Amino acid sequence: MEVRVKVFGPAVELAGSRVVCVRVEPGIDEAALRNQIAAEVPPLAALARQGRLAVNRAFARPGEPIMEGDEVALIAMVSGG
Amino acid sequence: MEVRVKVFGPAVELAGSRVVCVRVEPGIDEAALRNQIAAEVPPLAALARQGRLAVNRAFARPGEPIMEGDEVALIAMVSGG
Amino acid sequence: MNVEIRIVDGALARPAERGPGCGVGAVIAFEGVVRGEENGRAITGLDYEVYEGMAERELERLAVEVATSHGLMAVRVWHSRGFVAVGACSFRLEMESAHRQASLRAVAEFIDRLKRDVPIWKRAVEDRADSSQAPNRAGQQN
Amino acid sequence: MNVEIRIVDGALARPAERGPGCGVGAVIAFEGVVRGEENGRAITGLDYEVYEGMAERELERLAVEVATSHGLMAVRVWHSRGFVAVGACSFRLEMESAHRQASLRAVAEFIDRLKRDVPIWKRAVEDRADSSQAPNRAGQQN
Repeated sequence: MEVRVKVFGPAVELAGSRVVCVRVEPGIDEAALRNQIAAEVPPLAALARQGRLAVNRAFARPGEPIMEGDEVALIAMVSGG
Repeated sequence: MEVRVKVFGPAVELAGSRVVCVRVEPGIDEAALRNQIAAEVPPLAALARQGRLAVNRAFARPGEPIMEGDEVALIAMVSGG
Repeated sequence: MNVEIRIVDGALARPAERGPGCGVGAVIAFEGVVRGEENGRAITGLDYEVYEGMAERELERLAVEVATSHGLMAVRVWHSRGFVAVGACSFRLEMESAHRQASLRAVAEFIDRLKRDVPIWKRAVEDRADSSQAPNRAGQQN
Repeated sequence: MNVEIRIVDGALARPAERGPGCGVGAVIAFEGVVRGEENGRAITGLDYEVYEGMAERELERLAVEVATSHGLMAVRVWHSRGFVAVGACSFRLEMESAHRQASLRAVAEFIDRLKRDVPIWKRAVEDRADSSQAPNRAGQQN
Protein backbone atom coordinates (compact mmCIF):
# COMPACT_ATOMS: atom_id res chain seq x y z
CA MET A 1 0.00 0.00 0.00
CA GLU A 2 1.07 3.61 -0.38
CA VAL A 3 1.27 5.72 2.79
CA ARG A 4 1.10 9.49 2.43
CA VAL A 5 2.99 10.94 5.41
CA LYS A 6 2.20 14.55 6.32
CA VAL A 7 5.16 16.63 7.45
CA PHE A 8 5.28 20.01 9.19
CA GLY A 9 7.55 22.86 10.14
CA PRO A 10 11.23 22.50 9.18
CA ALA A 11 10.50 19.07 7.68
CA VAL A 12 8.52 20.72 4.86
CA GLU A 13 11.55 22.63 3.69
CA LEU A 14 13.80 19.58 4.04
CA ALA A 15 11.43 17.32 2.13
CA GLY A 16 10.48 19.98 -0.43
CA SER A 17 6.87 18.99 0.10
CA ARG A 18 4.12 18.80 2.74
CA VAL A 19 3.50 15.11 2.02
CA VAL A 20 5.97 12.26 1.57
CA CYS A 21 4.84 9.04 -0.11
CA VAL A 22 6.30 5.63 0.72
CA ARG A 23 5.23 2.12 -0.39
CA VAL A 24 5.01 -0.36 2.49
CA GLU A 25 3.35 -3.62 3.48
CA PRO A 26 0.02 -3.12 5.30
CA GLY A 27 0.47 -3.55 9.04
CA ILE A 28 3.99 -2.06 9.13
CA ASP A 29 4.72 -0.68 12.59
CA GLU A 30 5.63 2.90 13.35
CA ALA A 31 9.37 2.30 13.96
CA ALA A 32 9.74 0.42 10.67
CA LEU A 33 7.87 3.15 8.80
CA ARG A 34 10.11 5.84 10.29
CA ASN A 35 13.18 3.83 9.21
CA GLN A 36 11.75 3.55 5.71
CA ILE A 37 11.13 7.31 5.54
CA ALA A 38 14.71 7.91 6.69
CA ALA A 39 16.02 5.57 3.98
CA GLU A 40 13.87 6.85 1.12
CA VAL A 41 13.95 10.59 1.91
CA PRO A 42 17.52 11.26 3.07
CA PRO A 43 16.97 14.95 3.96
CA LEU A 44 14.38 13.75 6.50
CA ALA A 45 16.56 11.00 7.96
CA ALA A 46 17.44 12.80 11.19
CA LEU A 47 13.89 14.03 11.88
CA ALA A 48 12.40 10.62 11.02
CA ARG A 49 14.74 8.85 13.43
CA GLN A 50 14.23 11.27 16.34
CA GLY A 51 10.55 12.07 15.66
CA ARG A 52 7.35 10.17 16.26
CA LEU A 53 4.51 9.18 13.97
CA ALA A 54 0.94 10.16 14.56
CA VAL A 55 -1.73 7.81 13.26
CA ASN A 56 -5.18 9.29 12.85
CA ARG A 57 -4.12 12.38 14.82
CA ALA A 58 -2.80 10.60 17.92
CA PHE A 59 0.75 9.51 18.65
CA ALA A 60 1.30 5.89 17.55
CA ARG A 61 1.96 3.41 20.33
CA PRO A 62 5.14 1.32 19.95
CA GLY A 63 4.41 -1.55 17.58
CA GLU A 64 1.10 -0.07 16.43
CA PRO A 65 0.36 -1.34 12.90
CA ILE A 66 -0.42 1.15 10.17
CA MET A 67 -3.24 0.18 7.83
CA GLU A 68 -4.65 1.34 4.51
CA GLY A 69 -6.52 4.61 4.89
CA ASP A 70 -4.81 5.71 8.12
CA GLU A 71 -3.85 9.38 8.32
CA VAL A 72 -0.13 9.34 9.07
CA ALA A 73 2.03 12.29 10.08
CA LEU A 74 5.66 12.68 11.09
CA ILE A 75 5.78 14.75 14.27
CA ALA A 76 9.31 16.01 14.84
CA MET A 77 9.37 18.80 17.40
CA VAL A 78 12.38 21.02 17.20
CA SER A 79 13.32 22.49 20.56
CA GLY A 80 12.51 26.15 20.98
CA GLY A 81 11.78 28.98 23.35
CA MET B 1 14.61 55.19 78.53
CA GLU B 2 11.13 53.91 77.71
CA VAL B 3 10.66 52.07 74.41
CA ARG B 4 7.18 51.86 72.95
CA VAL B 5 7.08 48.67 70.84
CA LYS B 6 4.37 48.48 68.19
CA VAL B 7 2.78 45.06 67.76
CA PHE B 8 0.55 43.73 64.96
CA GLY B 9 -1.74 40.90 63.98
CA PRO B 10 -2.19 38.13 66.56
CA ALA B 11 0.23 39.90 68.90
CA VAL B 12 -2.34 42.67 69.46
CA GLU B 13 -4.83 40.22 70.91
CA LEU B 14 -2.16 38.49 73.00
CA ALA B 15 -0.82 41.76 74.40
CA GLY B 16 -4.24 43.36 74.78
CA SER B 17 -2.81 46.48 73.16
CA ARG B 18 -1.20 47.76 69.95
CA VAL B 19 1.78 49.16 71.87
CA VAL B 20 3.89 47.53 74.58
CA CYS B 21 6.10 49.73 76.81
CA VAL B 22 9.37 48.53 78.34
CA ARG B 23 12.07 50.44 80.27
CA VAL B 24 15.59 49.70 79.04
CA GLU B 25 19.10 51.16 78.96
CA PRO B 26 19.77 53.27 75.83
CA GLY B 27 21.78 51.25 73.28
CA ILE B 28 20.18 47.90 74.16
CA ASP B 29 20.48 45.54 71.21
CA GLU B 30 17.56 43.91 69.46
CA ALA B 31 18.04 40.41 70.92
CA ALA B 32 18.18 41.79 74.47
CA LEU B 33 15.09 43.90 73.87
CA ARG B 34 13.18 40.88 72.57
CA ASN B 35 14.20 38.93 75.65
CA GLN B 36 13.01 41.75 77.84
CA ILE B 37 9.63 41.88 76.05
CA ALA B 38 9.30 38.12 76.52
CA ALA B 39 10.04 38.48 80.23
CA GLU B 40 7.80 41.48 80.90
CA VAL B 41 4.83 40.55 78.68
CA PRO B 42 4.46 36.78 79.12
CA PRO B 43 1.62 36.37 76.55
CA LEU B 44 4.07 37.70 73.92
CA ALA B 45 6.97 35.49 75.00
CA ALA B 46 6.77 33.03 72.10
CA LEU B 47 6.31 35.71 69.41
CA ALA B 48 9.06 37.88 70.91
CA ARG B 49 11.51 34.97 70.87
CA GLN B 50 10.74 33.83 67.32
CA GLY B 51 10.04 37.26 65.84
CA ARG B 52 12.29 40.12 64.76
CA LEU B 53 12.40 43.78 65.68
CA ALA B 54 12.10 46.56 63.18
CA VAL B 55 13.84 49.82 64.03
CA ASN B 56 12.64 52.86 62.11
CA ARG B 57 10.72 50.62 59.70
CA ALA B 58 13.58 48.33 58.71
CA PHE B 59 14.56 45.00 60.22
CA ALA B 60 17.19 45.48 62.92
CA ARG B 61 20.60 44.00 62.16
CA PRO B 62 22.01 41.65 64.82
CA GLY B 63 23.56 43.73 67.57
CA GLU B 64 22.02 46.98 66.33
CA PRO B 65 21.59 49.37 69.29
CA ILE B 66 18.20 50.93 69.95
CA MET B 67 18.26 54.59 70.92
CA GLU B 68 15.86 57.14 72.35
CA GLY B 69 13.30 58.19 69.75
CA ASP B 70 13.64 55.11 67.53
CA GLU B 71 10.39 53.66 66.19
CA VAL B 72 10.44 50.03 67.31
CA ALA B 73 8.08 47.26 66.20
CA LEU B 74 7.88 43.55 66.90
CA ILE B 75 7.47 41.75 63.57
CA ALA B 76 6.31 38.21 64.17
CA MET B 77 4.98 36.65 60.99
CA VAL B 78 2.65 33.74 61.55
CA SER B 79 2.79 31.24 58.74
CA GLY B 80 -0.19 31.25 56.46
CA GLY B 81 -1.53 30.47 53.01
CA MET C 1 -12.37 20.53 36.76
CA ASN C 2 -12.75 23.05 33.97
CA VAL C 3 -10.61 22.64 30.83
CA GLU C 4 -10.75 25.00 27.86
CA ILE C 5 -8.58 24.93 24.75
CA ARG C 6 -8.59 27.64 22.09
CA ILE C 7 -6.43 27.88 18.99
CA VAL C 8 -6.96 31.29 17.46
CA ASP C 9 -5.77 33.01 14.32
CA GLY C 10 -3.04 35.54 15.08
CA ALA C 11 -2.23 37.27 18.34
CA LEU C 12 -4.25 36.63 21.46
CA ALA C 13 -6.38 39.32 23.03
CA ARG C 14 -6.61 39.65 26.77
CA PRO C 15 -9.40 37.38 28.03
CA ALA C 16 -12.46 38.81 29.69
CA GLU C 17 -12.48 39.26 33.44
CA ARG C 18 -14.19 36.48 35.35
CA GLY C 19 -14.66 35.33 38.89
CA PRO C 20 -12.72 32.27 40.01
CA GLY C 21 -14.64 29.25 41.18
CA CYS C 22 -15.22 28.28 44.78
CA GLY C 23 -12.18 27.05 46.68
CA VAL C 24 -9.71 28.69 44.33
CA GLY C 25 -6.90 30.43 46.21
CA ALA C 26 -4.35 30.89 43.43
CA VAL C 27 -4.72 31.91 39.80
CA ILE C 28 -1.69 31.95 37.55
CA ALA C 29 -1.66 33.33 34.05
CA PHE C 30 1.36 32.72 31.89
CA GLU C 31 1.74 34.62 28.62
CA GLY C 32 4.29 33.86 25.96
CA VAL C 33 5.23 36.98 24.04
CA VAL C 34 7.05 37.01 20.70
CA ARG C 35 10.57 38.37 21.18
CA GLY C 36 12.34 40.55 18.64
CA GLU C 37 15.07 38.06 17.86
CA GLU C 38 15.36 34.37 17.12
CA ASN C 39 18.77 32.70 17.27
CA GLY C 40 20.43 36.11 17.40
CA ARG C 41 18.71 37.50 14.28
CA ALA C 42 16.16 40.30 14.30
CA ILE C 43 12.67 39.17 13.34
CA THR C 44 9.31 40.84 12.80
CA GLY C 45 7.27 37.96 14.17
CA LEU C 46 6.64 34.25 14.31
CA ASP C 47 4.39 32.20 12.09
CA TYR C 48 2.76 29.25 13.89
CA GLU C 49 1.83 26.12 11.98
CA VAL C 50 -0.70 23.88 13.70
CA TYR C 51 -1.51 20.26 12.85
CA GLU C 52 -5.24 20.86 12.84
CA GLY C 53 -7.26 18.30 14.73
CA MET C 54 -4.29 16.78 16.50
CA ALA C 55 -2.93 19.89 18.24
CA GLU C 56 -6.22 20.66 20.01
CA ARG C 57 -6.55 17.02 21.04
CA GLU C 58 -3.02 16.89 22.47
CA LEU C 59 -3.50 20.19 24.29
CA GLU C 60 -6.70 18.90 25.84
CA ARG C 61 -5.15 15.58 26.84
CA LEU C 62 -2.20 17.44 28.37
CA ALA C 63 -4.48 19.87 30.21
CA VAL C 64 -6.57 17.07 31.69
CA GLU C 65 -3.49 15.06 32.72
CA VAL C 66 -1.75 18.02 34.35
CA ALA C 67 -4.96 19.21 36.04
CA THR C 68 -5.59 15.75 37.45
CA SER C 69 -2.06 15.08 38.65
CA HIS C 70 -1.74 18.50 40.33
CA GLY C 71 -5.33 18.70 41.61
CA LEU C 72 -6.13 21.89 39.69
CA MET C 73 -9.60 23.38 39.53
CA ALA C 74 -9.26 24.90 36.08
CA VAL C 75 -6.92 25.01 33.10
CA ARG C 76 -7.43 27.34 30.16
CA VAL C 77 -5.15 27.35 27.14
CA TRP C 78 -4.99 29.71 24.18
CA HIS C 79 -2.47 29.24 21.36
CA SER C 80 -2.01 31.26 18.22
CA ARG C 81 -2.07 29.93 14.67
CA GLY C 82 -0.47 31.96 11.86
CA PHE C 83 1.48 35.19 12.15
CA VAL C 84 2.06 36.94 15.48
CA ALA C 85 4.08 40.16 15.52
CA VAL C 86 6.93 40.89 17.91
CA GLY C 87 5.55 42.10 21.27
CA ALA C 88 2.22 40.33 20.86
CA CYS C 89 1.07 37.28 22.80
CA SER C 90 0.97 33.88 21.11
CA PHE C 91 0.29 31.61 24.08
CA ARG C 92 -1.70 32.05 27.24
CA LEU C 93 -2.13 29.48 29.99
CA GLU C 94 -4.31 30.00 33.05
CA MET C 95 -4.46 27.65 35.98
CA GLU C 96 -6.50 27.76 39.16
CA SER C 97 -5.82 25.78 42.31
CA ALA C 98 -6.48 25.91 46.02
CA HIS C 99 -2.84 26.72 46.82
CA ARG C 100 -0.08 28.34 44.79
CA GLN C 101 2.41 25.45 44.76
CA ALA C 102 0.17 23.23 42.62
CA SER C 103 -0.38 25.88 39.94
CA LEU C 104 3.26 26.95 39.84
CA ARG C 105 4.48 23.40 39.30
CA ALA C 106 1.72 22.69 36.83
CA VAL C 107 2.54 25.74 34.68
CA ALA C 108 6.18 24.64 34.37
CA GLU C 109 5.24 21.05 33.57
CA PHE C 110 2.56 22.03 31.06
CA ILE C 111 4.89 24.23 29.02
CA ASP C 112 7.70 21.67 29.00
CA ARG C 113 5.31 18.99 27.74
CA LEU C 114 3.66 21.36 25.27
CA LYS C 115 6.98 21.94 23.54
CA ARG C 116 7.65 18.21 23.37
CA ASP C 117 4.24 16.76 22.55
CA VAL C 118 1.93 19.28 20.91
CA PRO C 119 2.22 19.48 17.12
CA ILE C 120 2.64 23.23 16.70
CA TRP C 121 5.69 24.63 14.92
CA LYS C 122 6.94 28.18 14.78
CA ARG C 123 8.83 29.81 11.94
CA ALA C 124 10.73 33.09 12.30
CA VAL C 125 9.57 35.81 9.91
CA GLU C 126 12.33 38.28 9.16
CA ASP C 127 10.60 40.89 7.01
CA ARG C 128 7.11 42.27 6.83
CA ALA C 129 6.50 41.36 3.18
CA ASP C 130 6.94 37.72 4.09
CA SER C 131 4.47 37.98 6.96
CA SER C 132 1.82 39.97 5.12
CA GLN C 133 1.77 37.48 2.26
CA ALA C 134 0.28 34.70 4.33
CA PRO C 135 -0.60 35.95 7.77
CA ASN C 136 -2.78 32.98 8.74
CA ARG C 137 -1.48 30.10 6.67
CA ALA C 138 1.72 29.17 8.41
CA GLY C 139 4.47 27.58 6.47
CA GLN C 140 2.56 27.20 3.21
CA GLN C 141 5.05 29.33 1.34
CA ASN C 142 8.17 27.61 2.74
CA MET D 1 14.20 47.10 35.31
CA ASN D 2 10.74 48.33 36.22
CA VAL D 3 9.48 47.88 39.80
CA GLU D 4 6.07 48.99 41.00
CA ILE D 5 4.52 48.45 44.42
CA ARG D 6 0.91 49.27 45.28
CA ILE D 7 -0.90 48.71 48.56
CA VAL D 8 -4.57 49.39 48.00
CA ASP D 9 -7.63 49.46 50.22
CA GLY D 10 -9.78 46.37 49.72
CA ALA D 11 -9.90 43.98 46.79
CA LEU D 12 -7.74 44.48 43.74
CA ALA D 13 -9.20 45.31 40.35
CA ARG D 14 -7.72 43.84 37.22
CA PRO D 15 -4.89 46.10 36.02
CA ALA D 16 -5.11 47.89 32.71
CA GLU D 17 -3.81 46.23 29.59
CA ARG D 18 -0.30 47.24 28.57
CA GLY D 19 2.33 46.20 26.09
CA PRO D 20 5.36 44.40 27.47
CA GLY D 21 8.73 46.01 27.01
CA CYS D 22 11.25 45.01 24.38
CA GLY D 23 12.91 41.63 24.87
CA VAL D 24 10.17 40.28 27.10
CA GLY D 25 9.24 36.72 26.16
CA ALA D 26 7.33 35.62 29.26
CA VAL D 27 4.82 37.43 31.44
CA ILE D 28 3.49 35.73 34.54
CA ALA D 29 0.66 37.06 36.65
CA PHE D 30 -0.05 35.42 39.98
CA GLU D 31 -3.25 36.28 41.83
CA GLY D 32 -3.99 35.29 45.38
CA VAL D 33 -7.72 34.89 45.90
CA VAL D 34 -9.45 34.74 49.31
CA ARG D 35 -10.74 31.22 49.92
CA GLY D 36 -14.00 30.47 51.73
CA GLU D 37 -12.39 28.75 54.67
CA GLU D 38 -9.49 29.32 57.03
CA ASN D 39 -8.25 26.46 59.20
CA GLY D 40 -11.36 24.47 58.34
CA ARG D 41 -13.86 27.19 59.36
CA ALA D 42 -16.10 29.06 56.93
CA ILE D 43 -15.20 32.73 56.61
CA THR D 44 -16.63 35.72 54.77
CA GLY D 45 -13.28 37.30 54.03
CA LEU D 46 -9.87 38.31 55.29
CA ASP D 47 -8.85 41.56 56.89
CA TYR D 48 -5.28 42.62 56.07
CA GLU D 49 -3.27 44.70 58.51
CA VAL D 50 -0.29 46.51 57.02
CA TYR D 51 2.62 48.08 58.91
CA GLU D 52 2.41 51.32 56.97
CA GLY D 53 5.71 52.62 55.72
CA MET D 54 7.60 49.40 56.37
CA ALA D 55 5.51 47.00 54.26
CA GLU D 56 5.93 49.04 51.06
CA ARG D 57 9.65 49.36 51.73
CA GLU D 58 10.10 45.62 52.28
CA LEU D 59 8.04 44.82 49.18
CA GLU D 60 10.17 47.12 47.11
CA ARG D 61 13.43 45.75 48.51
CA LEU D 62 12.21 42.21 47.83
CA ALA D 63 11.10 43.09 44.30
CA VAL D 64 14.44 44.66 43.44
CA GLU D 65 16.42 41.75 44.93
CA VAL D 66 14.38 39.09 43.14
CA ALA D 67 14.39 41.02 39.86
CA THR D 68 18.15 41.42 40.03
CA SER D 69 18.98 37.87 40.98
CA HIS D 70 16.67 36.37 38.31
CA GLY D 71 17.40 38.96 35.61
CA LEU D 72 13.77 40.09 35.33
CA MET D 73 12.70 43.03 33.21
CA ALA D 74 9.75 44.05 35.36
CA VAL D 75 8.10 43.29 38.68
CA ARG D 76 4.73 44.71 39.70
CA VAL D 77 3.14 44.04 43.06
CA TRP D 78 -0.30 44.87 44.38
CA HIS D 79 -1.40 43.95 47.92
CA SER D 80 -4.65 44.66 49.68
CA ARG D 81 -5.09 46.46 52.96
CA GLY D 82 -8.30 46.01 54.97
CA PHE D 83 -11.21 43.72 54.20
CA VAL D 84 -11.30 41.49 51.11
CA ALA D 85 -14.32 39.24 50.59
CA VAL D 86 -14.13 35.55 49.70
CA GLY D 87 -13.55 35.12 45.96
CA ALA D 88 -11.86 38.49 45.54
CA CYS D 89 -8.19 39.07 44.86
CA SER D 90 -5.92 40.38 47.62
CA PHE D 91 -2.52 39.98 46.02
CA ARG D 92 -1.29 40.29 42.46
CA LEU D 93 2.27 39.79 41.28
CA GLU D 94 3.41 40.31 37.71
CA MET D 95 6.84 39.47 36.40
CA GLU D 96 8.37 39.85 32.97
CA SER D 97 11.48 38.12 31.71
CA ALA D 98 13.12 37.05 28.48
CA HIS D 99 12.43 33.37 29.16
CA ARG D 100 9.83 31.59 31.25
CA GLN D 101 12.14 29.80 33.69
CA ALA D 102 13.33 33.02 35.32
CA SER D 103 9.83 34.33 35.97
CA LEU D 104 8.51 31.01 37.21
CA ARG D 105 11.30 30.64 39.76
CA ALA D 106 11.06 34.28 40.74
CA VAL D 107 7.31 34.09 41.42
CA ALA D 108 7.81 31.15 43.79
CA GLU D 109 10.71 32.84 45.59
CA PHE D 110 8.95 36.18 45.87
CA ILE D 111 5.85 34.71 47.53
CA ASP D 112 7.86 32.58 49.96
CA ARG D 113 9.87 35.62 51.04
CA LEU D 114 6.80 37.87 51.15
CA LYS D 115 5.21 35.61 53.73
CA ARG D 116 8.37 35.59 55.82
CA ASP D 117 9.58 39.17 55.55
CA VAL D 118 6.82 41.60 54.67
CA PRO D 119 4.89 42.99 57.65
CA ILE D 120 1.35 42.30 56.51
CA TRP D 121 -0.98 40.19 58.64
CA LYS D 122 -4.30 38.66 57.76
CA ARG D 123 -7.20 38.00 60.09
CA ALA D 124 -10.11 35.73 59.22
CA VAL D 125 -13.50 37.43 59.35
CA GLU D 126 -16.28 35.00 60.08
CA ASP D 127 -19.39 37.16 59.83
CA ARG D 128 -20.36 40.19 57.83
CA ALA D 129 -21.17 42.39 60.82
CA ASP D 130 -17.57 42.03 61.95
CA SER D 131 -16.23 42.99 58.52
CA SER D 132 -18.54 45.96 57.92
CA GLN D 133 -17.63 47.50 61.26
CA ALA D 134 -14.07 48.26 60.27
CA PRO D 135 -13.48 47.41 56.64
CA ASN D 136 -10.20 49.26 56.28
CA ARG D 137 -8.74 49.32 59.77
CA ALA D 138 -7.56 45.79 60.26
CA GLY D 139 -7.37 44.37 63.73
CA GLN D 140 -8.33 47.54 65.59
CA GLN D 141 -11.33 45.87 67.16
CA ASN D 142 -9.52 42.66 68.19
